[in-house]
Amino acid sequence: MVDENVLRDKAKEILSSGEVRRLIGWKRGTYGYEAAPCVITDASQADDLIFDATCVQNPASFITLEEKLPVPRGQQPDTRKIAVMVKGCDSRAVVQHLVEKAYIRDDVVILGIPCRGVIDRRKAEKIFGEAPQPVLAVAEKDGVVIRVNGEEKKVSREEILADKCLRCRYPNPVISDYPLGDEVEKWADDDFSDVSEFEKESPEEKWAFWEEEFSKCIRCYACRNVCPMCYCVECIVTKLKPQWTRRSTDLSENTVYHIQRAWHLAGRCIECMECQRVCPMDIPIMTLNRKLTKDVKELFDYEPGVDAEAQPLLASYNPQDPEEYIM
Amino acid sequence: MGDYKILKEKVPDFIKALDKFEVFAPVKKGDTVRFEKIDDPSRATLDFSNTNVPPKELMFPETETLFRYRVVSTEIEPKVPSDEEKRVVLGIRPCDAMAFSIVDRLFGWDFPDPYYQKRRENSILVGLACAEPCSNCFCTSLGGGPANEEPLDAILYDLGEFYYLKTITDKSEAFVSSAGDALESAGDSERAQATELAGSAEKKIKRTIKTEGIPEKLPSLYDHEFWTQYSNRCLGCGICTFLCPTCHCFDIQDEIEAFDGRRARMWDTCMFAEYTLHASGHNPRPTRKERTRNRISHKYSYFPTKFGVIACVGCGRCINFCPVNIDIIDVLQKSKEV
Amino acid sequence: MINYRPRIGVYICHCGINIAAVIDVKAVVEHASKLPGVVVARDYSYMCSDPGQGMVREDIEKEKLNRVVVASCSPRMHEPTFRNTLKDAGLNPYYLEMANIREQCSWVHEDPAIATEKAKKLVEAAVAKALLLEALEEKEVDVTPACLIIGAGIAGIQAALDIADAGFKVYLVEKNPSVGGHMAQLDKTFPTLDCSACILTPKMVDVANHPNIELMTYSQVESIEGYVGNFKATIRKKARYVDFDKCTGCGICAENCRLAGRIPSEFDEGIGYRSAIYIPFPQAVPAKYTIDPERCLQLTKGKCGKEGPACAAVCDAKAINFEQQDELVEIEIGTIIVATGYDIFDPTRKPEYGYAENPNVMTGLEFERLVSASGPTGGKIIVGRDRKGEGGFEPKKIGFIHCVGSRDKSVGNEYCSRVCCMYLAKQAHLIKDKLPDAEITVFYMDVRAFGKGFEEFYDRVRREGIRYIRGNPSEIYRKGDDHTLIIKVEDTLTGTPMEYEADLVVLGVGLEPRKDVREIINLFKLSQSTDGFFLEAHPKLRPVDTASDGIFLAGCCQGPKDIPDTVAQAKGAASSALIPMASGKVKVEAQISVVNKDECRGCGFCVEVCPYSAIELVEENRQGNIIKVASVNEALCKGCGSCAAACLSGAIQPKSFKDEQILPQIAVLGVKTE
Amino acid sequence: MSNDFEPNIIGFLCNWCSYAGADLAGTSRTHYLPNVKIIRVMCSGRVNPLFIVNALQQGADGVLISGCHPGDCHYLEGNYFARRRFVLMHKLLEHVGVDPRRVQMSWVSASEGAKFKDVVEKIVSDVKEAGPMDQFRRRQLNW
Repeated sequence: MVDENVLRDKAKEILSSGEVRRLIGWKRGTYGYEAAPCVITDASQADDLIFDATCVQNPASFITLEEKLPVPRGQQPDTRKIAVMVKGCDSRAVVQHLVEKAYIRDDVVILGIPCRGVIDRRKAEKIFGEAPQPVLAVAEKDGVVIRVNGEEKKVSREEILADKCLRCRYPNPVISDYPLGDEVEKWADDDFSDVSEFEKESPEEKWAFWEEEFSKCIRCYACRNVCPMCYCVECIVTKLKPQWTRRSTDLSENTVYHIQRAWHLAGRCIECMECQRVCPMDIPIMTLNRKLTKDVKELFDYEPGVDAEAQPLLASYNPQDPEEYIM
Repeated sequence: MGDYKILKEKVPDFIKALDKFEVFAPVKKGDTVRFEKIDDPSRATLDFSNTNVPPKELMFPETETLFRYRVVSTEIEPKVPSDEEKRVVLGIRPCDAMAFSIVDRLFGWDFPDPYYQKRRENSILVGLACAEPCSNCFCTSLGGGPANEEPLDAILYDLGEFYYLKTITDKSEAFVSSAGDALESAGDSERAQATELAGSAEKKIKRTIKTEGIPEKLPSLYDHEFWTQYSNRCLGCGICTFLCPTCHCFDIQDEIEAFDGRRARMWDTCMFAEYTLHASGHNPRPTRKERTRNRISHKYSYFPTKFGVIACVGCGRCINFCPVNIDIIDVLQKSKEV
Repeated sequence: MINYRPRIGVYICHCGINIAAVIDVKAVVEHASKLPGVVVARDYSYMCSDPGQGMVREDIEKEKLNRVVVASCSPRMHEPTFRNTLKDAGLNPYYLEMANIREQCSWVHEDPAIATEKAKKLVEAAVAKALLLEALEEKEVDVTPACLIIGAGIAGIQAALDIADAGFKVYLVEKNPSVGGHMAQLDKTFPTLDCSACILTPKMVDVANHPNIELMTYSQVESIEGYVGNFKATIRKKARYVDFDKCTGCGICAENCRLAGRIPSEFDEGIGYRSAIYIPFPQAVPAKYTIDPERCLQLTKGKCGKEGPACAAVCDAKAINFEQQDELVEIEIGTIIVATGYDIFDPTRKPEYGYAENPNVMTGLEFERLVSASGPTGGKIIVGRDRKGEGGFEPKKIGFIHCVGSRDKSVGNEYCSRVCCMYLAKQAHLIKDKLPDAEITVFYMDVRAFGKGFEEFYDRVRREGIRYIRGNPSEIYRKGDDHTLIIKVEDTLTGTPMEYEADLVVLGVGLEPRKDVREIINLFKLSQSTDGFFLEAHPKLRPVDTASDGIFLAGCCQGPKDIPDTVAQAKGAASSALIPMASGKVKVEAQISVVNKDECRGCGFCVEVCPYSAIELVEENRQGNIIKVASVNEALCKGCGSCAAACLSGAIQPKSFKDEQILPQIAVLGVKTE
Repeated sequence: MSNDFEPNIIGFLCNWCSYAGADLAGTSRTHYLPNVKIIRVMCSGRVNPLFIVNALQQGADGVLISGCHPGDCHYLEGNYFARRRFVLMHKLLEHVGVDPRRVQMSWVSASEGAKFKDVVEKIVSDVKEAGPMDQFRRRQLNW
């Protein structure tokens, strides 16, 4: 685990050096089971930074969310680096950004945080109810110590950690300039059994499931916006010429939106699960992403976000690629 | 007005009895609750904290057809709701109900919006008083409360075995008379229990914001840097606005299917970059900072300046659902401090 | 671009009765006239005819049309025709869209009602796309005035001479040590019986001496890049281990080679023998020796006898150089002619003919070497000699078998090889000439004597007493211990099974695509037709062109043909290749990809996908911020559109096939006709 | 499914092989079912897999993509990219509950007019069995 003082000191050092224009990390939220992501620009703000099991958000998302404002005539753009604190899963987003040339390696300073898992707000609420005060939580080897509404409790990891953590294969950042804290041991694995189970269902059953889920969608695009991989200048979903998806919300457009979103993450999704976490309608968005993740791994032996030198999956091919379904 | 009670097991019968109306009520799907048209009374639930999507969607749907047309002709076929479509909306939380009084002002303003207004007129609103407010509820800071009645036609109180139904307006008579056997009469005792429930619920509301001075202060913070500490982590998604019972912005688009077309309007949000994007490519609100500022300022300054009322009812949805903890109470509090 | 309202003219072609017999053309016109943007809809018997095109031109002028839809045959057929029509009328040729209601409708559907409905939909889709077509600019690039010809058989030689005579540089690349190809192996040519060598060798000498021809024998094309007018090729000149300039061709080296007379000669089809240092045949051009690196003892084992290589010792010119390395040469050319020829069918694939076991069963090409005056027997018909040239016998009964490896589904060759009937007739005649007493029987399926003078020749051969039996032998086997062979056959004219004795059987082996055809395909990105030969751009109207601009075909690589046809095609390919070189300019693809810089996020997926390396990321100043966006090299882009499918934001789009042009087609076709 | 259901299928064919193969079927007067309507693209690599989704949404009951055989692409390698994309999109649609028979891909060369007919017959019969595409079709939904 990372010592928050070490983290803050490093942040102060980096911010004081003038080398970076902003640092992305987490700070305590105003209530509940989730921390707040934060972007700080000055060493004086570094004491707000935290890291514990409430730091569920992926800070890498905020690298690409930064707008590039027009530079007034006679001025130079601020090309200083961005510093970003990343957990293992978050770090894969940075790697994939590099693969896709979203920025170059020199543009980022990566503070790597070994992580034993973060908690799932929905699971926690089921156990402890609402938390009007910000919750403190520390993931340990044998469980999560959580302080809710003035009481400290320990629960098993399975009960409270996010699903992504329960199958985490990269507890330590895969890329880092400053590893903060000692590496933690990998304790989980991913057998995609959830996907395999769903695959067994008939087309009718699958569609019945998605029909209900997609009809809930309000098209707030939180899943798209939070995704570290969704950073097109103009998303085809909101494009008008041509209009791939209508803005109107109905089963047809919602379904197509979700297929488009999942498709655009084929071979790119780094499984931070932010899309599913942010969904206000509880749509199991990751079910689609994970299907593709599984297939990409099985069919093409490809895993995004682990090798910054890799070729993008769908911008490459192998003459021996599988030919199934092709007449 | 009248006092009635409905045994909980009789709620389905009660809904069934309302066959002259289209009945809308909250329906649970997994952990999400949303108003739906009730064809099968057993699907309706009155056991929920609040709906994920506020009932504004019943008057102002996510997507609605304004009119239809043929591409090759100049005639249009308007799709204004007819007078015949009488509705009962069951289980509206008082905060969401209060939102209608706010949004009514906008849709009845310079151009009365027939689509919204017709649905409002055709609807009987039956509230459901809160017994267990959520931890981010702050309705009391905005003049509301767990049993606020404006503009409900009737209100239900969950009194354990049964619901106490208090009718408020003449409009509610129509539906009480059709409810028939499912309703039993109630009296002072139930009324007293209801008052107690409302009082106890009100005490449970912990979050507050003193709104005095905010409408005046916000414009002075137009260029203030304090917005960026929120906007920097804003995702620019539509959760806060789509789920807000008072947000009412819409986009209008033409949708064409071969040679048939419709003009439709759908929810839009000032949090999207496209919202203010000009055809020229210029965007007067180029970053999330301007958009975050606009959302808060519109609710707490521009709207009250124009319509005399803050466009927020304290339902807490934008706080609960914001994935990055942009907490409107926190923002307003900070705005007072800076 | 001026944005004016679309005014579309729709023209439905009857194509005589090809379309009109099935499709209710009037109904389609009626339907089209009601579609959005359509101002005129007409039909005509032959839209591609002068009056048909004239109708379009007139409407463009009178009706101020700015888009044209022609519903007729495949756009692969007449798109260029109608583009020119538009151009003539002053309209940008890319304002044309075609609906394929012939090949993909009237010719494939019988029911008039169904075909008419489908035609309506196809016209609707074309109109939907036409509404969104854009004017495109046709650009030109300079052409490098040089041609690369691969293969120096008669096709390559003829094409090279024609182009060189026209005054353009030719690089003639031949894989073997000598030019000449298969024709050099032949004895006499049918039906005129000219001596093959006599007519070929002067041309071989000409290509070697022509000032405009750079002959690169024993060389292979390593790689090709670029596009019509501006190809770059890398040629590997294989090491001959003999200094090309020093070698005088005296041949003393070969005489002294320790392996002299021990290596089967490729040129003599294995019935003659050569040394490890060799020229393929005496009249080889260039007459320069080559060391076979797979056979030479010095090269394979590192030593040659006790005294070292004899060849080097005896060479006065000191031309032998065992240290020689392959040399890579880069050349720039404007056009390419592929004339890589053919392989003969390998008769071991038909084991029933006993070719592998019996030395007196031979291929037609082996027989050519046997009967040739320059061959290993000096033209004497003696079969079964050993390596030293001893033994053997003069055959008395000779059988010729037609269609070995041709017209034969069992070996995967359905096609007719076109030359076997006549070369077997010629060979029968040659035997009759040399061994008048020999009994000659020809077993045939059909005799195809279709060329100039062929039937007359066939007739003459038959009158010479050569017996033709209609039947395909089922088996050929040796009877007893001597060399007598039994040919089992059913005479299909009489239906009687028969057995013939023979002491020499000549198999009329067919022509096949070369075994290294895949390498050539990969190199030049050619397509194959079903028979495996290279696919021409059009079987009738573009028989020497390939799908790739600037690359042409000549000779048997495109399909079996005889010498006159090969020469004719070579001349055709030469003149086609001369067109861009003579005009000095060539139009580049107008339908290329274009980047919307404002939408590009610079991820470079398109760069990775582009097969022509036509896209690169370049710096762009976006309101003061320096970012990287994709940029398309217009001369390199071919408009395949793979980039567009890889691009997540749709920022890169192929002109005329943009998303916004395809989606409306989908929309129209998606709506079912009620 | 009732037998009188006539599926509406959109085919995306590459100009050089499959479209030419379809033309050859025509030139050879090979009769086949009229259900497949063809949109010509220059290369199967041009086919954005989202075209498939769009077609299913806009009323197609099935979608056919056809290109040159591997190794024969006129543009060298477009069909390899198409193949990769197609397989994944196929799997994704299957996961959403779209009958996998609706979406098919084939290699048809310019000389395979007969194969084109076979491909058409196969997808038409498959889609007939799968029935009308009514899952997320646009027009079916209430306007």
